[in-house]
Amino acid sequence: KSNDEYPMSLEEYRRYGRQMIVESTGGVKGQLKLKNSKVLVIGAGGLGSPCLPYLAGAGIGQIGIVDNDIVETSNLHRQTIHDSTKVGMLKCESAKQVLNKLNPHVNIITYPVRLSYSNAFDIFEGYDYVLDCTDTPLTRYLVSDVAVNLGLTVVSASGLGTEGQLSVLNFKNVGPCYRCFYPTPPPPNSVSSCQEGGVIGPCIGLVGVLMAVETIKLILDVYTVKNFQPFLMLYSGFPQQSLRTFKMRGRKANCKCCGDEPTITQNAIESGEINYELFCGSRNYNVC
Amino acid sequence: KSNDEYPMSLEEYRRYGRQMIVESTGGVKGQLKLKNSKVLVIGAGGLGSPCLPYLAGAGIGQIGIVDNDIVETSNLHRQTIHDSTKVGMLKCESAKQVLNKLNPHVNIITYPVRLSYSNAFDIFEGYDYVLDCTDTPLTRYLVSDVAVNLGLTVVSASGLGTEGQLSVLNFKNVGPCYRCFYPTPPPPNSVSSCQEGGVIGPCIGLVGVLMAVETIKLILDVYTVKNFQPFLMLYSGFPQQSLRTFKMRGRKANCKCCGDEPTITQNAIESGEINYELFCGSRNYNVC
Amino acid sequence: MVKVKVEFLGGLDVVVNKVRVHDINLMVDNATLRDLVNYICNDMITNPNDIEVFIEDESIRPGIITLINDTDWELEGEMEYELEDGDVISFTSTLHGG
Amino acid sequence: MVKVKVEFLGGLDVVVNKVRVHDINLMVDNATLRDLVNYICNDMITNPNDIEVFIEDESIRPGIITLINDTDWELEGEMEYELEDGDVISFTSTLHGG
Ligand SMILES: [Zn+2]
Ligand SMILES: [Zn+2]
Repeated sequence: KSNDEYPMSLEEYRRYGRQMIVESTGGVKGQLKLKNSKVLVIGAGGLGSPCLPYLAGAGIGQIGIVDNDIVETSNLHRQTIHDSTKVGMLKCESAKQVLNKLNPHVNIITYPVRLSYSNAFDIFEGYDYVLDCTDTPLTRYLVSDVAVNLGLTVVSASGLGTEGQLSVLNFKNVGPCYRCFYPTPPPPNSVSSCQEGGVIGPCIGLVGVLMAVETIKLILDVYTVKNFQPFLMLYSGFPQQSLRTFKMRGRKANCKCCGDEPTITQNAIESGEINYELFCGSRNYNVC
Repeated sequence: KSNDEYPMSLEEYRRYGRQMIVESTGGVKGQLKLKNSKVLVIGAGGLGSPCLPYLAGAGIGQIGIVDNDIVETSNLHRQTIHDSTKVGMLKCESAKQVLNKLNPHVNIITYPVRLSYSNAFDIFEGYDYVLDCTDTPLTRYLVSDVAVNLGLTVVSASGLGTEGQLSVLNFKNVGPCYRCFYPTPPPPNSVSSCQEGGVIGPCIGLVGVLMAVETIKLILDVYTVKNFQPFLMLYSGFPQQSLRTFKMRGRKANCKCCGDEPTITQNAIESGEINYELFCGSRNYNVC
Repeated sequence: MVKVKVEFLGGLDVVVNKVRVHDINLMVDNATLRDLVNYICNDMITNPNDIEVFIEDESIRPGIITLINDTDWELEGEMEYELEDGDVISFTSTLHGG
Repeated sequence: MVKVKVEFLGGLDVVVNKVRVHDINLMVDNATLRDLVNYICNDMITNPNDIEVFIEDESIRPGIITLINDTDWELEGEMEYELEDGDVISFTSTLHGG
C-alpha cells in the first residue's frame, strides 16, 4: 500500500490534502512525520475527548489510550467523544470505536489499566510522545518521572471550573520536568479534582484542543532545542476568554528526576521505592 | 417529566451536576436557562464540529443545524464530528445522529438547505442565538443582516491555516453588527477560503470551542448591556499559541443595517433587493 | 524618529516576505499612521503587485482590520493617529474559512 | 510606596473574597515580594484559616506558581525581588482536573 516511492496511498493524499497545503506543516514530509509518530494519551476524559479526534484526524500513525474508567452519564457534558449509548463501557474502548471510524489509517491501541509504577515503563516504551490528560498529582509525578527516564517529551495539561493549564515537559531531554516546577507536592487537602470542583465542558475541552496543537507542533519540529523556551499556559474561560503564556524556569540541576544526580531512576520507580501514594497523601483521587 | 416544582428529571441532574456546581453557571437557574434556549448553528464543518457537541452536552434545549453539504474524506482531518462511514451523507444529518446519541434531552433540528435571502428569515425565526460557522463573506453579511432584523445576537467566527477570529455581533441589539465592522466588502479575489488555503484541524477546532464557551456565557447572562464591550478575538496556533482580544468600535449610527436609518430591512432582503451575489462578487465560494 | 512594532496577521504577512512582526524606525517628525502606511507601501512591500492587497483607494483595503495597541483604529483617529514610541500597529485580514 | 497589580488565579481567589485582580498600594520603602506576601496575609486574606492555603513554612505553598510580570519568580529573585510601580504579581494554584 505504501513504499518509499509512494509513501502514502491516494486515499491518504485526499484525506490529508487540506492540512498538507498549510505551509507550516511541511507538506508530504510533515505528513510522513505524523504518520511515523506514536503518541500515548493517558486519560480519555475531559482533555482526551477533544484531543484524540484531532490527533487521529491529522494522521498520527499510532495512538495509545490508557484509561481503566467506564463511561458515566455525568461525564457526558464534557467528555463528548463518548455518548449515552456507551454508558458502562470502558472509556478507552469507547474512544477507540470513534477513532477507528474517523480514520482507519491510524492504529489505536488501548490499555484498560490504571497507570502505576509497575506498568508504566512497559506501556510507555515505544512511544514518541506522552500526553498527560489525567487528574491527580500522583499520576502527574509518575507520568513525568517515567517519561524523563525513557527520554520522552510530555504534553501535560489540566483544567477545573472555567480554567486550564498546559506545559511541555522534558522537551527533548533538555526542558524542565514536572518535578522541576513542583519539587514538593501540594498538601493533599489543597487539591481539588473535577470530581468535586465542577467543570464547564468546552473550557476543559479547549485545553484538550490546545494539547492537540502542541503535539502536532512537536511532531512537525516547530519547536527545536534552540528555540524552545519553558512555558506554562493559563486559559481562563470566564468572564473573558484569555490565554496567557508564562515564561518558566529551565531544567534544574538539583532536580531529583532530571537533574545531575537523579535518585528517581527506573529501578527506584519499578521497585516501589518511590512511594507515590505516600508522597502525595492518602486522599482518594478519582480520574474524571 | 418536568414541571415547575421539579424543573428537571433526575437523569438531567445527574448529567449536568458537574457543570451546575461551577459557581459561574448559576446552578439550577443557569441550567434552566440553557434548557430553555434555542441556538441555530449555520455550518457543520470545521467550526461546527467541536462546537455542536459542547452545546448539546451542556443541555441547550434546541439546536438547529443548517448545512446542505455532504461529508467528504477530505473534511475528516478537521470536521471530526463526522467519520469515514458517513462519507456521502448530509453533514447536518451526520451531526444530528452524533448529538442525539450524546444527549437525548436536546431537540436537534436539521435544515439541509443552502442559506439564502429567501429562506433565512423562516429558519432564524424562533431561535435565541445564531452561530455563524460558515465560510464565505456573502453568507456572513446575510447571517448578520437577518439576525439584526430579527433582534438576535450572533457568535461569528472563522479560521484559516493556523489562525482564527471570533466576535459577538448585534449583542442584545446594542452591539455592532458585521456591517459596522465591514461596511465595504473585500474585493473577491482577496478572499481565501479553506477550499484552497488549507487549515490545521485543531486550530480551526479551537475556534469552534471558543464559540461554544461564548454561547454558554451569553445564555448564562455573563455578558450584560452594561458590561459588554465590542471585541474581536484573534487566535494563532503557530509558532506559539496565542489568543488576543482587540477592543473594537461600537454600533455605528450610519450602519446600513443596524444604524439609525437602515436600508437593509427584512423586506429589502426577502425581495431580493439586496443582491448578495453581486455585492460580494461572482467568485464561487464553497462551504467547507 | 519614532520606533514602532508592526504586525501583519491573518495571512497578511504574504505581502512582507512572510515575516509577521517588524520593528520599524520611522524617520519622520510627528509621524502619523499615514506615514507608516506610506512607508509600508514604499519600503516594505517588495512586490508592487501586492500593494493592492493592502491598499485600496488610498486607504487600507476593505476586509483588513487595523489596530493601534490592540484597539480598533476607528477609536484612535485612523490615518491621523500620531505614532508614539513603543506603539504596536497590527493589520489583520479577515478570515472566512469555517 | 509602590503600586502593583495582584492576581489570584486557578481558583486561588477563594482566599480573597473571590476577587481575582487587586490594585495594591504598598506603603513600604524598597518593598520586596516578601513585603507584598506579608501584606496579603495580614490585610487581604479575611479568614485566618485560609492563610495555610497560601503559605506553608513561611514561603508560598507548594503547588502555587508565583509570577512576576508573567515570568516565573525563580527567574526574578523570588521573595527578594524588589517591586516596581506597575508590576503584575500573579499567584496561580496548579490545577489537576482532566
Ligand atoms: Zn526535573
Ligand atoms: Zn451595523
